[in-house]
Amino acid sequence: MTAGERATAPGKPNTGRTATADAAQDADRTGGSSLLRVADLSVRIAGLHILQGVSFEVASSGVTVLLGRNGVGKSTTLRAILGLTPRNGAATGSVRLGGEEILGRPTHALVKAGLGFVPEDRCVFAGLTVAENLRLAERTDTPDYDLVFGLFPELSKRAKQRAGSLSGGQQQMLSLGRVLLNPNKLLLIDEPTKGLAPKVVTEVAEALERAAQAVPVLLVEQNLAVVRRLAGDAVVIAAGQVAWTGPGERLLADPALTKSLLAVNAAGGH
Amino acid sequence: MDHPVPGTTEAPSAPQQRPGRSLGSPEAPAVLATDALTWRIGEVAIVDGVSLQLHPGEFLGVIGPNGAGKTSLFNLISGLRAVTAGRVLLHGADITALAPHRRAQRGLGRTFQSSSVFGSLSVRENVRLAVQAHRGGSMALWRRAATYREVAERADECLAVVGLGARGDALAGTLAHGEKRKLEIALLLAGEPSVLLLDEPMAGVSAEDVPELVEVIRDLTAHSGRSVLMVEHHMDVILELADRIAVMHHGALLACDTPDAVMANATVQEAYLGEGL
Amino acid sequence: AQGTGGDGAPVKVGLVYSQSGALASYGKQYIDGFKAGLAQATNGTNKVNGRAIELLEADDAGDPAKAVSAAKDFIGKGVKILAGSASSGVALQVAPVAAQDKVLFISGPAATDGVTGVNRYTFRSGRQSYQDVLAAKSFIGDAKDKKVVVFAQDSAFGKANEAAVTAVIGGAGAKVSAILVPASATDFTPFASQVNAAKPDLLFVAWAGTTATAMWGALDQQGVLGSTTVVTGLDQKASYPVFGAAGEKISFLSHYFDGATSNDAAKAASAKITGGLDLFSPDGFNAAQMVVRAIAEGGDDVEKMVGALEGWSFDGVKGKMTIRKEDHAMIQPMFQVKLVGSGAAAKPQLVKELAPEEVTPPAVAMK
Amino acid sequence: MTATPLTLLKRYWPVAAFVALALLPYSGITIPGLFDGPLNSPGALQVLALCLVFGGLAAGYDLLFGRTGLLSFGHALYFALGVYGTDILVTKYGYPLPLAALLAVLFATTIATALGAVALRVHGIAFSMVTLAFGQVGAILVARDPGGLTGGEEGLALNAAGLPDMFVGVVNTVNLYWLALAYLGLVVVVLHRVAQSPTGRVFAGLRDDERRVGVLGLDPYRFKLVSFTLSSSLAALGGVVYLLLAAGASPHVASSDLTLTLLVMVVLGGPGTRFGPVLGGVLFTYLDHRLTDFGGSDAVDSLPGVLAGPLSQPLFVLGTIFILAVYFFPGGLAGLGTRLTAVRRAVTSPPRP
Amino acid sequence: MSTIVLMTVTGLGLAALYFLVASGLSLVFGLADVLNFAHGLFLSVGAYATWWAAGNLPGAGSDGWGFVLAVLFGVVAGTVVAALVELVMIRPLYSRTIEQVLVTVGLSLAGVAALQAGFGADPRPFPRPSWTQQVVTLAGARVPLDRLLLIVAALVVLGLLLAFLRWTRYGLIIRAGVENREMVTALGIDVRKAFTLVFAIGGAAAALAGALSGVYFGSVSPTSGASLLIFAFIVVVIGGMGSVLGSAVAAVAVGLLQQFVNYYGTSGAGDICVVALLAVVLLWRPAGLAGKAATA
Ligand SMILES: Nc1ncnc2c1ncn2[C@@H]1O[C@H](COP(=O)(O)OP(=O)(O)OP(=O)(O)O)[C@@H](O)[C@H]1O
Ligand SMILES: Nc1ncnc2c1ncn2[C@@H]1O[C@H](COP(=O)(O)OP(=O)(O)OP(=O)(O)O)[C@@H](O)[C@H]1O
Ligand SMILES: [Mg+2]
Ligand SMILES: [Mg+2]
Repeated sequence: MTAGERATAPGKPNTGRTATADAAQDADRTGGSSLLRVADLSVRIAGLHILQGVSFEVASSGVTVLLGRNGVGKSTTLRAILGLTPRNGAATGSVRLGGEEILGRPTHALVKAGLGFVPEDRCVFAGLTVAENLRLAERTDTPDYDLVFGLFPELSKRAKQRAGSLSGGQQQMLSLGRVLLNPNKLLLIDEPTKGLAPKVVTEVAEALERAAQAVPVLLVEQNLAVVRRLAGDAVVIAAGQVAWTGPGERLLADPALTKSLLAVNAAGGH
Repeated sequence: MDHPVPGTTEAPSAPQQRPGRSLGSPEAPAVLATDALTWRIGEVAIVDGVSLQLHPGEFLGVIGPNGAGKTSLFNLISGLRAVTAGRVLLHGADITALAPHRRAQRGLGRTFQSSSVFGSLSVRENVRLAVQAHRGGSMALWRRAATYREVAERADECLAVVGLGARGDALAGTLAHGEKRKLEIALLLAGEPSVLLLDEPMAGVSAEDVPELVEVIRDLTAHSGRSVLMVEHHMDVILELADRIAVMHHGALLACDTPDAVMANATVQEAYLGEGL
Repeated sequence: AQGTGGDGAPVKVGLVYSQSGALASYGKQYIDGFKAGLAQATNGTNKVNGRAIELLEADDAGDPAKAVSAAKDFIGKGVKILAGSASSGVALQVAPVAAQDKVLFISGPAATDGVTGVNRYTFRSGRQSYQDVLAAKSFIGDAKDKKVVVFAQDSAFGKANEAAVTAVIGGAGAKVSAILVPASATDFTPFASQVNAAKPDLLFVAWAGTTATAMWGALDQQGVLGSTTVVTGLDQKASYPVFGAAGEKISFLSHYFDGATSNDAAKAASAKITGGLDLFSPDGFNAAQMVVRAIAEGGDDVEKMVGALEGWSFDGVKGKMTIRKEDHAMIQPMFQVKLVGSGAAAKPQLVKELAPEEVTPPAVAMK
Repeated sequence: MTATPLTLLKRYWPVAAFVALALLPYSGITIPGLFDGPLNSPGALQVLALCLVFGGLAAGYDLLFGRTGLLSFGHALYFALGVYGTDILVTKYGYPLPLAALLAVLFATTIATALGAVALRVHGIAFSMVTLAFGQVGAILVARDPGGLTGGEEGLALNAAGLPDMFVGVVNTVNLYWLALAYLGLVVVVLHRVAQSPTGRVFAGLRDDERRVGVLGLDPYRFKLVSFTLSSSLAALGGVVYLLLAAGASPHVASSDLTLTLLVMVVLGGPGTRFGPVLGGVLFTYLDHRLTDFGGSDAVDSLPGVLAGPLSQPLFVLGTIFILAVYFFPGGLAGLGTRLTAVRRAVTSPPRP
Repeated sequence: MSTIVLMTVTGLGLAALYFLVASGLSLVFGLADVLNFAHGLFLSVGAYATWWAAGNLPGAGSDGWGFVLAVLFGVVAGTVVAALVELVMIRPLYSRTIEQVLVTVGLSLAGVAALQAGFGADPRPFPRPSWTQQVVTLAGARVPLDRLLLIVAALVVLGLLLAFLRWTRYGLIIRAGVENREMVTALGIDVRKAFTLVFAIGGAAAALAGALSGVYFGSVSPTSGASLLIFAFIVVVIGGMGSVLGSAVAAVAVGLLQQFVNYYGTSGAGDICVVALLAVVLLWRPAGLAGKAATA
């Protein structure tokens, strides 16, 4: 099934913009200033065709939100961009960062080149202390501890605590803090509010908002409230393909559309 | 609604065999009960003093944010993890110390959040293995498995129920995601369990297939008075199927009540559904 | 064509010995000795009664199973004489195979007493453990009421030595006890301490393998070597340095070392073997002499070969060799030796030659 | 389906191959280079028989490794129990061979059940290590020659007086060959039937996902123990045949090296496949025997020392072949067939869109 | 009393030797998940290189600084070989753990055979400073100095490894990599370098163990690595794979147990007791004493 068919698939709303594999068309919308272009990205894992030709762009400022139901492949998209497709899988297509093809380059090189990544399940190193976790993430001689500790004072208070014993919210802060230490061209952040108490969700959202003023962000987020607060552009993935792209507000303003695309109640979080 | 589930609009017409909410009463004997069930890793309580009752024929939905401990709760009930404290009771008997297969023999069946089928066996072999497991797990080494007629027939029945009849010869590892989920349900069916634990059966199932799968699950439970504990993030599916809803948060049970009451519960609103912002 | 079939058809001799594996250097000494012996016994013609001797060689890599396969292969190819086997395991397992098919088997350096008298088709061209022990006994003079400790590997080799010591020295009135050490032991201090605790008059050490240096080091460090007479067998040249400083405190018995004798055979062998003779060169040399004798007298008839070898005496590299008729033991001289110099400079020096009669093992019944 | 010759061949080729192997001693073919005598000469038959025995052993080990997913480093122990058990009963106690073999295999099976019951309580690499440790104890005991039973490092030659005449003497090597072939055939048939039996299905399930098997209501432990015991008794039976071929027992058969060798054979052939392990076992054993000749050959000796040295060491060549096999035939020799088919298809038919 | 002191000190010497072999094995297993059967080969390489250097390298010898230089050469050789093995043989099989283990099995077979071809099967006398063969009297026990040398070396290596893991950036990377390799990459770190480094460190530790085992045994032979490897495996598993401190504790337990049982029990019961200890520990704590963690 091609992207074209997908857009007119029965049962799909025709209210929003339909997806298209033609990246250039999208470039107009974002004023031509796209930082990252994903074109026809396909991922197969263990024989499953998980992404089937995904194309979208990330603007060079603000937050671009990647939306979709559980298991459609949002995390897989972020991971494929970063070259983290598992060994029993393969990614094809094109990913360009500032015009340069980056698909297939080793992850560490991409991160060094300025792609900061906050993974879905936080992945703090449980056996290391908070300070050690941060130290490990340093990529420059002048890591911006002021910014990180300013955003998350908790982290400086708990510098000697083992990361494994932090609460989920604190771990999330640490995970964010690790990328914010370094200058980045683009942040890839996967569900930063997952499993967090509402109060912490608010804090994280605020932190993201501030971070996004300096660095563009590609964000995967299920919590529509957070999306509402942050989103510039939105990209919706369904059944392995891009089902909708457009300004986030437009998507959220239309509950029927939201519900049909995301199968989550627009009122709620998850 | 993107994938209208048949019967959404007529929720009260839930099958009669399912006494439903009326059985939520405390005096009815529970088929499955947990008593202050706790699982700790280090100092962290992943499951924290959960006490639940599942009544005969009841469909209990479990919701909660990611990482709330739902899957962990299932792991404790099905015996894949050893509890730190508390008890699990099945049909009134304490099964806390039993091995997973013993619990399964007593009628406890489960699916996994991430599809778990035997990838190197064919679809049919998968189900036959499950049927055979249910039929007492004979240790015969010599007789060809294929000669067990009833096993084969029962396996084909199960496959037909979930609509995989035509895929019997495919290697399970090569199935599409939704098909794997169906196969898992067929595996579950084969065991003829009296209590089902379903961990996000809809995850990864394409929208078009959701109604079909909902029907399969409804069939599973409707005929036999089976009781079900199901984790699901699709609220509409939960609301469609569940008699009661349990809400988990940070390992603890936040609420356990009728769908309406749960949806109206302020704490639940805040912790799970709620507007943090 | 039996017996006198001197029609010029070559005689095949199968040599199964270690070309690779742990005993490769023994194998090399053996084959060099064999070829030198063959040249000497046939006056360089490589022919007996006008028939050429065709050598078939196979590597057993120290593995009896490989040796048996090679032996069967050779027997299948019409070989009537098998020789070789540096390892006792190989000798013990090839011997019955040879007997089953009634071919002559001349075992090589394998020291196990078990080969002696194992069957009427099996001979040996080297010494056996019992002769080592008899040589060791020569160091203590009157054994009466002496306390003798055997320090040996907890293995068939070690146990055979223990049994021989008990029979030979214990039989002469000494009190014999044994400290058996696992061959895999890494640290020998506990065992050296046990020796000290036992306070022996004579310590007989039977050790083979890669850990010898550590074992000697431990005995020396715990003061054993200074406090009692310690006897052991001298191994091949390459092992002289392993004793380190301990070497000069040990009394050695020797099967053979380069320079122990200077008879005709030894001279012939020295001339042929580059690098000089070593521990098992005489065994190969003897084997060749025996092969030539067997063919000369027996032709293709194995029974005649056996008859020709039984009771035969000849001049080998070590001196006068006699094949005892009853059990095919090889009666031969042994040597008392000391090492002078230590480390790489260590050299054996002959102390005394023990006449064959002094070190004659008791006869066993032929099985 | 009509039985064309081709489909018949496809279905019955193992039977045909078996018959061909059984008739082999009646032919006097020589294969220059491979065997330096006719195939029915005792030397060639002996090597072929050893190949067949190890083919069977590797297949039996694969029941554990490739089909149940258990990596044991102590399999040699059960093989050794078969070898030494039979040898001791025949040689030291004068039992008739069939009875000795039966008792030895039963004993090995009992020990396997007991030790398996302990080792299977742990999983993954810990299981491998516990089996390694048990195997090591076996090797230590054999080397230590308890009660003079095992002969220690010298091994224990088999007393031919206790054997039926048909297994004595070089002319009867052909009987040993048939015995080895029968053993291999037995192992293959047993494994084939087991693979198709309900229990075999559970083994495959265990290999894929043990936890899932438990949740289905089957006790993984029990089934793993069955696999372990069955595989071990096949090894013990192989030990009996090996004993007759080698005409004696030597401590090498109890060493962890032997288990590693079996692992190498299985991986070389293709774990979990029907004939891969057999192929691996046959090939490895053949090379192991022939390489000793190769090492001493003039061709090798004439090479410069740097090459000639290592090449004259069979284990060097085998180790190297094995490493290359891991890189270049990840599925083993058995996987090679399907890969070649894929290549052929890709070459002959146009690529699909 | 003097016997107990002697057994304790020599038992600790044995433990030190086991630890030196096991530490590298454990590190490699912890980070790379590779049960390295070729570790014994690294050990032999270190031993043979030291032996060679003492005889052939200008300035090196069997005593004083010459010996230190020879050992240094051995350690460098072991390090280089280990790093090469990682680069050439292990890295192409990245994340195919079973295959990696199989390759090391093949390497251990081929490597020993190659050493045998190069240096012969017979043990070669090892150059060692004469003072290592002296004894010092401690509470009436004649304690050989080489055991003290081993103990000191093991303590130094333990200290260095712990300090390296705890205080250096690469140590941090390795500890983190043991937990979650992929996430380390996602922080912009080339974890493959850390792999090579870990192999190199493992090789260095093994080579040092090889050189010191040469001093201990007084000779080197191609198979000496393999015979120590089995006990090192047992130590690693008892200690908990990946834990350096766990290996140290396990090595002490194994060394002392073996020594005392060998003295007081029947001959050779020590080995069997060690195996029993392994079985008991694993049944009681399947992950070993320390579980999987790179420090403690
Ligand atoms: N390593 C893997 N092996 C097999 N299947 C995988 C693997 N990783 C992901 N998948 C499958 O790919 C699909 C997409 O997964 P992905 O994690 O990208 O979804 P997602 O959109 O991020 O979902 P969620 O909202 O739950 O985070 C899922 O069906 C998942 O099961
Ligand atoms: N073996 C384990 N070790 C450490 N932490 C664990 C382990 N298993 C689960 N956890 C943690 O326990 C928490 C609960 O996990 P669980 O899988 O039960 O959540 P869940 O409610 O099923 O979430 P989801 O909706 O995402 O499936 C998570 O924070 C998880 O990281
Ligand atoms: Mg995701
Ligand atoms: Mg879950």
